[in-house]
Amino acid sequence: MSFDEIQGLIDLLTVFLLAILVGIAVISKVPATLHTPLMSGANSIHGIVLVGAMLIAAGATTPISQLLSLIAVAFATMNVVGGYVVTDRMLQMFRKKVVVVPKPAGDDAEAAS
Amino acid sequence: MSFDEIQGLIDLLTVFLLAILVGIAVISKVPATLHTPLMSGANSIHGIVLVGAMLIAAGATTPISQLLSLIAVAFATMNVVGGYVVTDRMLQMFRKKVVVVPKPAGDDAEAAS
Amino acid sequence: MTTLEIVEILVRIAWLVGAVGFVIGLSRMNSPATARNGNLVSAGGMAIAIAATAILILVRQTNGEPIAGVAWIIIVVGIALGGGLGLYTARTVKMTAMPQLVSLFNAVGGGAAALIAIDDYLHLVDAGAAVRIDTNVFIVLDIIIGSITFTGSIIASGKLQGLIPGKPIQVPGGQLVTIALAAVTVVSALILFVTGTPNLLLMLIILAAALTFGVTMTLPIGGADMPVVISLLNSFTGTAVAMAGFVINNPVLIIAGALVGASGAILTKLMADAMNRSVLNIMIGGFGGGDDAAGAVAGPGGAVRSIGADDVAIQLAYAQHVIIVPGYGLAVAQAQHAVRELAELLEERGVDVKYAIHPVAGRMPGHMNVLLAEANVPYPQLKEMDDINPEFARADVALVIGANDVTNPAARRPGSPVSGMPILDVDQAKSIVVIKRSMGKGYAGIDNELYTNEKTGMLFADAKDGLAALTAAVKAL
Amino acid sequence: MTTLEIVEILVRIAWLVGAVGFVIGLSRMNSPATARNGNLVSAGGMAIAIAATAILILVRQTNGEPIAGVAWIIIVVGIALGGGLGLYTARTVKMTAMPQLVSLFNAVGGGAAALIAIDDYLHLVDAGAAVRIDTNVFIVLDIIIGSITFTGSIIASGKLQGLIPGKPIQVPGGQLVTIALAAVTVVSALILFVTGTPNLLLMLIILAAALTFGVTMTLPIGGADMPVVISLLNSFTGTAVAMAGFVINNPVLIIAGALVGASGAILTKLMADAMNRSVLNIMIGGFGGGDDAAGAVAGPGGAVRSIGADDVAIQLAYAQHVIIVPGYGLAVAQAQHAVRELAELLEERGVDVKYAIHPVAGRMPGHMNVLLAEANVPYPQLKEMDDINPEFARADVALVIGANDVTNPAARRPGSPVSGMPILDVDQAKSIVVIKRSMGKGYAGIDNELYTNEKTGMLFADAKDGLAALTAAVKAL
Ligand SMILES: NC(=O)c1ccc[n+]([C@@H]2O[C@H](COP(=O)([O-])OP(=O)(O)OC[C@H]3O[C@@H](n4cnc5c(N)ncnc54)[C@H](OP(=O)(O)O)[C@@H]3O)[C@@H](O)[C@H]2O)c1
Ligand SMILES: NC(=O)c1ccc[n+]([C@@H]2O[C@H](COP(=O)([O-])OP(=O)(O)OC[C@H]3O[C@@H](n4cnc5c(N)ncnc54)[C@H](OP(=O)(O)O)[C@@H]3O)[C@@H](O)[C@H]2O)c1
Repeated sequence: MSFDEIQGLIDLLTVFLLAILVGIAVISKVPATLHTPLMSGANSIHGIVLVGAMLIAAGATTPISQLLSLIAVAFATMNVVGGYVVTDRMLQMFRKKVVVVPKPAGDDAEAAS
Repeated sequence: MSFDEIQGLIDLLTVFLLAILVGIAVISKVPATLHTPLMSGANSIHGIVLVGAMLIAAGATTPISQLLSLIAVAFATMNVVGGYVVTDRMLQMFRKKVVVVPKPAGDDAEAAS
Repeated sequence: MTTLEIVEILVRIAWLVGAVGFVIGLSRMNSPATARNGNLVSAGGMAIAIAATAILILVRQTNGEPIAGVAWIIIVVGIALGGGLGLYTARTVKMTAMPQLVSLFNAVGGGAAALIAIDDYLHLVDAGAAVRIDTNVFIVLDIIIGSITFTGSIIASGKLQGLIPGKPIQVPGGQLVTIALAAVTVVSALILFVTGTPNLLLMLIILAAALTFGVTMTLPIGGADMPVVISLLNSFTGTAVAMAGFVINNPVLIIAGALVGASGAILTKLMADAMNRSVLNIMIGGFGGGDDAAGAVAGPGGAVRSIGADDVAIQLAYAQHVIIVPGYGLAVAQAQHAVRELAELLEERGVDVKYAIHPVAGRMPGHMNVLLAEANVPYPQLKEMDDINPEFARADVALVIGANDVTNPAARRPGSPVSGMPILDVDQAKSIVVIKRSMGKGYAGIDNELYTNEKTGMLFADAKDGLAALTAAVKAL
Repeated sequence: MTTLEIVEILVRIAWLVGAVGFVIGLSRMNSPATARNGNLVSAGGMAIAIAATAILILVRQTNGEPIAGVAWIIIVVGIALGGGLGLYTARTVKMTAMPQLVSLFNAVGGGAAALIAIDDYLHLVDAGAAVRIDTNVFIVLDIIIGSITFTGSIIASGKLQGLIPGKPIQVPGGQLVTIALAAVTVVSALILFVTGTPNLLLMLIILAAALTFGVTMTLPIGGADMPVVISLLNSFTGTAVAMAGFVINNPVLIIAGALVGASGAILTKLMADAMNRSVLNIMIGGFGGGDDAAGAVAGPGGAVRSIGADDVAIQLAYAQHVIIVPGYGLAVAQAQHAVRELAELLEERGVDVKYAIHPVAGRMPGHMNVLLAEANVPYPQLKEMDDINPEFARADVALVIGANDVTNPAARRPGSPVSGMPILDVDQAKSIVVIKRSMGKGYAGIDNELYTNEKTGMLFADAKDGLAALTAAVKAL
C-alpha cells in the first residue's frame, strides 16, 4: 500500500473509532423493559446497508452482480422498514408511561448531587 | 475551492462532528461536587494545543514566528502540566470515597429496571 | 464544479445528517419517556440517507455515468419486495413473536452486508489484478461476520418461534466441527491475504464455512438465552455493515455500522447482567436450559402443600389485595387472556388486583409487558419490581403463575445460580398460591424454596387450564 | 515507503490513541470512584500525543526538512518555562484558590490556540496569495474565540482572586461597547472572507476587538457566577483548539478540541442547573450579585431573635447531636480552621458533630469540601445533603455558619429565585443557631425566613470571630 492509501485508510479508521466511542457512550443505564426495543432500534439502524446495496446495484453490469444486488436491496429494505415499524409497535407499550417518566436536566443534576 | 478540497474539508468536519457527539454523550449525571474537577480535567485536555504549538515552532523561520511559537509552546505546556496536576489535587478529596461508591454494571442494569 | 460534484458533496452532507439522526435517536431510546420519539428521529435520519443516495445515483446517471436502466428496476423491485415483506410481517406479527422477527430482520441485514462484499470481490476477480491487503481484509471480514449473523440469526429466530427445538442441540462432536470450521476460515483468509491475487474458490470456501459456523454456533445454545444471542448477533451485523462501508469506501455505512456494533455490544452485556449470566458463559452454553427445564420433576428440600382450585377461588374472592406474579409459564401456556378474565372478575367483586412485573420474568426483557399488553391488561395495573415489592406485605394473596426463578428467595443468598438477582418479595404476602404444572425447575434449573414455604399452596396445572378453573370456581361462589 | 512516511503514519496512530485516552479519561471522571484514575488515563493520552509529536519533528529534521536548530530551543525553553510555571502554581495553590488557577490555565490554552492561527495568518500574509475561504474562516474563528477566552478567563480569574472586585462592574454604556466590538469583529471578518486576500490590518483589528470583547463580556458578571463562566470559557477554548486543528489540518487537535467544546458545554449547563440559574441569564448578568449581597442589610418579614456567644456555647456543650452547616460566609471569613477547632472541642466533650454539605454551598461546586479538607476536617464527618437531611430532626443544635440560600425554606415553594433548589432541612433541628454578620442577603438576594423561625437564634458576627468567641466560651464552661 502506498503512503497516501494508508493515510486514506487511517482517515476512515478514525471515523470508525469515533463512531465506536459514540456507540459505547450513548448507551447508559437502560431499564430492562427497554432492552428489547433498544436492540430492535439498533437493528433498524444497520439497515443503512441499503445505501450500499443501492450503490452496488447502480454499478451492477453482469447478471450475477444484478442478482446479488437485487437480493441485497430487498434484504436491506426489509431490515429498514420492518425494523422501524416493529420497534415502534414495541414502544407503543410505553405510551401511557410518557407522563410518568419526565426528567428535566435540572432534576438530574440535583438528584445526582 | 476545488471538489477535492471540499471533500477533504468534509472528512475533517465528519471527525469534528463525531467528536462533538462523543463529548455530549460522555458527560452523564455528574454529582455536583465533581463539577469543578471535571471542568478542570476537560481544561487540561485542550492543552493538546501544545502539539500544534510544537509543529508551528518547527516551521518558524522569521523571528516574529519564533516569538509567537515560543509563547504558544509555553502557554500550552502550562495548560497541560498545570491542568493535570491541579485536577489530581482536587480529586485527592475523593480518595476515601473510592471504597464507598463502587457500582458493578450488573447493579446498574437491575437498579435501572 | 460540475453539478455532479456539487450533488456528491450535498449527498455526503445528507449522509452525515442521517448519521447524527441515528445517534440522537439511539440516545433518546435510553429512557421510556423519549424512546418512541427517538425511534422516529432515527427513522428520519434513515429516510434522508436513502433519499440522498437515490438522488446521487440519478444525477450520476444523468451526468453520463454508465448506469444501466435495469439498475433502477433492481432498486425499485428490491425496495418494493423487501419493504412490503418487512412492513407486512412487522405489522401483523403477534407482540410475543417480535423477538424472533427482529432476529430475522437482523439476519437479512447481515446477509445484505455480506452480499456487498461478495459482489465487490467478484469485480476484483474479473479484474484479476492483485488486491490491496486492506481491501482484502475488509472484504473477508465482511463476508465472515455477515454470513455468521445471517445463518445464526435465522437459527435463533427459529428456536424462539419453536420451529427448531429450543433445547440445546448437541451434535456429536459439535464443538470439534465448530473449531474445524473456524480453522478452515482463518487459514483460507490468511492465504488470501498473503497471495494478494483474488481467488474465487477460497472465497467460496470461506463463505460456506462461515455460513455453517453460524448454525453450529447457535444450535447448542438454549432457547432461553436467545435474546442475548440475538443482541450479540445484532452487534455483529453492525460490524459487518461497517466493514462493508470500508469495502465500498462509504462513510455513512462505517459510522452507522460502528455505532450499532458498539452500542449493541454494551446492550448485550446489560441484558446478560440483568439475568445475571455472562455473555461468554452463554455462548459456550451455560445453564440456559430453555424449554427442557419445564416439566422436569425434582423434589425440593421440604414438604409441598398441594391445593385445589375451589380453595384458591375462595381465598381470592374474599381477599382485599391480590398481587398476580406472571412468569415464563404464563407465556408458554399463552394464558394472558385467561389471567385478565380472572382479574376482571375479581375486580368486579371489589378485590384490588395488581400485576408484579419482574424485569427478566419470561424469556425476553419486557416479555410480561408485551404478553399482558396483548391481552389488553390496563397498563397502570402493571407494577415494576421496585414499586410492588413493598406492597407484598399488605397483599392477602400472591398468585404466582408460571413464575419460578424471579420469586426464588435463594437469590438473596450467595452461592446459587440466581444469587444477586433482585427478586419479587412474594414470600412477604399473607398467603401464596403458585400455579404450575409440576415441581419442574425454571430457567436457572434450581429448586425454589418458596414452594415449600408453609404459606404456599401449589395448584398443579397448566397455567391456562388452572386459571380457567379458578375463574369458573370464583363465578360459582 | 520512506522512514519519514512510516513515522508520519505511526505518529497519526499515536495521536489517535491519545484521543481515545482523553475520551476514556473524561468518562471515568464522571463518578467519584474512578475520577482520579480517569485523570491519569487522560494525562497518559496527552503524554503519548506530545511524545509522538516530538519524534515526528525530529525525524522530519533528520530527513532533511528545513527545521532550524532554534526550533528545538524554542520547544525546550517553552516547555521548560510553561511546565515549570504550571507545575509550581498547581502544586502550591491553596485548594480554595484552585478555580481561579484553572481559569488561568484556560486562558493560556485559549491564547496558544489563537497564536497558532495568528502565526499561520502571518505566513499567508508573506505569501500574499489569495486565501481559501475555509482556511480564512477557521483562522478568524480561532483568533476570535481564542482571544475572547484569553482575556475573559483572566478577568474571571482576577474576580475570584479578588484582584478585580467581584461585584458586577457596569461601565457606562458597557452594553453598547460590547455590541460595537461584536459588530466591528463581524464586519472585518466578512470583509476578509469576501476579499480572499490576506490583510494584516483587518486581522489586527479583529484581534484587538476580540481581546477587548473578552473583557467587557466578563466584567459585568458577578463573582458568584464565575464558576459557570469559567466552565463556558473552557468550552470555548476547546472550540478554539478544534479550529486551530482545522487551520494546521491536524486531526488530534480537532478531535480533542471538539470533545472539550461539547462536554464543556454540557457541563456548563449542569453547573448552572445545579444552582438553578440559566446560562444565558448569567451571561447577560442576572441576580448573581456576588459580594455586594454581603453586608447589605434588609429587614425580613418577622421578628429576629439575637443570641449571645455564651448562650450558644451552653447549648452546644450540652447537646448530643450537633450539625454544622457551612456556607459561603465561612469561605469569605476563611473560618475553616476556627470551625474545626470548635468541632474538636465539642467532640472531646462527647458531642457528636457532623457537617452538612450542600452541593452548591459557597461559590463553586465542592467549595465546602475543599475548604474543610484544607482544614483537615476528617472526611467521614462531611455528609452530603441527601444523607444528612433525615438527621436534622434528631439534631439538638443546627449551627449555620455563613450559609443562607442553601437553608432557605422558600426554596420549597414556587415563585422565589431559589424555588426548586433542594435545600438542607435545617428548620427540622430542635434548635437553630445562625452565625452571620448581619441580616444581609445571600447569592440569590432574598430574605431567609429561617432567621425569623422562633427556633432560630442569630449570632451576628464575622464567622471567624464568632467561632473564636464560641470556642472560648465553651472552654470557659
Ligand atoms: N426476561 C429475559 O430477558 C430473560 C431471558 C433469558 C432468560 N431469562 C431467565 O428466565 C427466568 C425467568 O424467570 P420466570 O420465573 O419468569 O420463569 P422460570 O424461572 O423459567 O420458571 C418458569 C416456570 O414456569 C413453569 N411452566 C412452564 N410451562 C408452564 C405452563 N404451560 N403452565 C404453567 N407453568 C408452566 C415451569 O414449571 P413447571 O414445569 O413445573 O410447569 C417453570 O418452573 C429467569 O431465570 C431469567 O433470568 C430471562
Ligand atoms: N457552589 C456553587 O457552585 C455556586 C456557584 C455560584 C453561585 N452559587 C450560589 O451561592 C449560594 C450558596 O449559598 P450559601 O448559603 O452557601 O451562601 P449565600 O446564600 O450566598 O449566603 C452567604 C451568607 O454568608 C454571610 N456572610 C458573608 N460574609 C460573611 C462573613 N465574613 N462571616 C459570616 N457570614 C458571612 C452573608 O450574610 P451577611 O452579609 O449577613 O454576613 C450571606 O448571607 C447559592 O445560592 C448557590 O446557588 C453556588
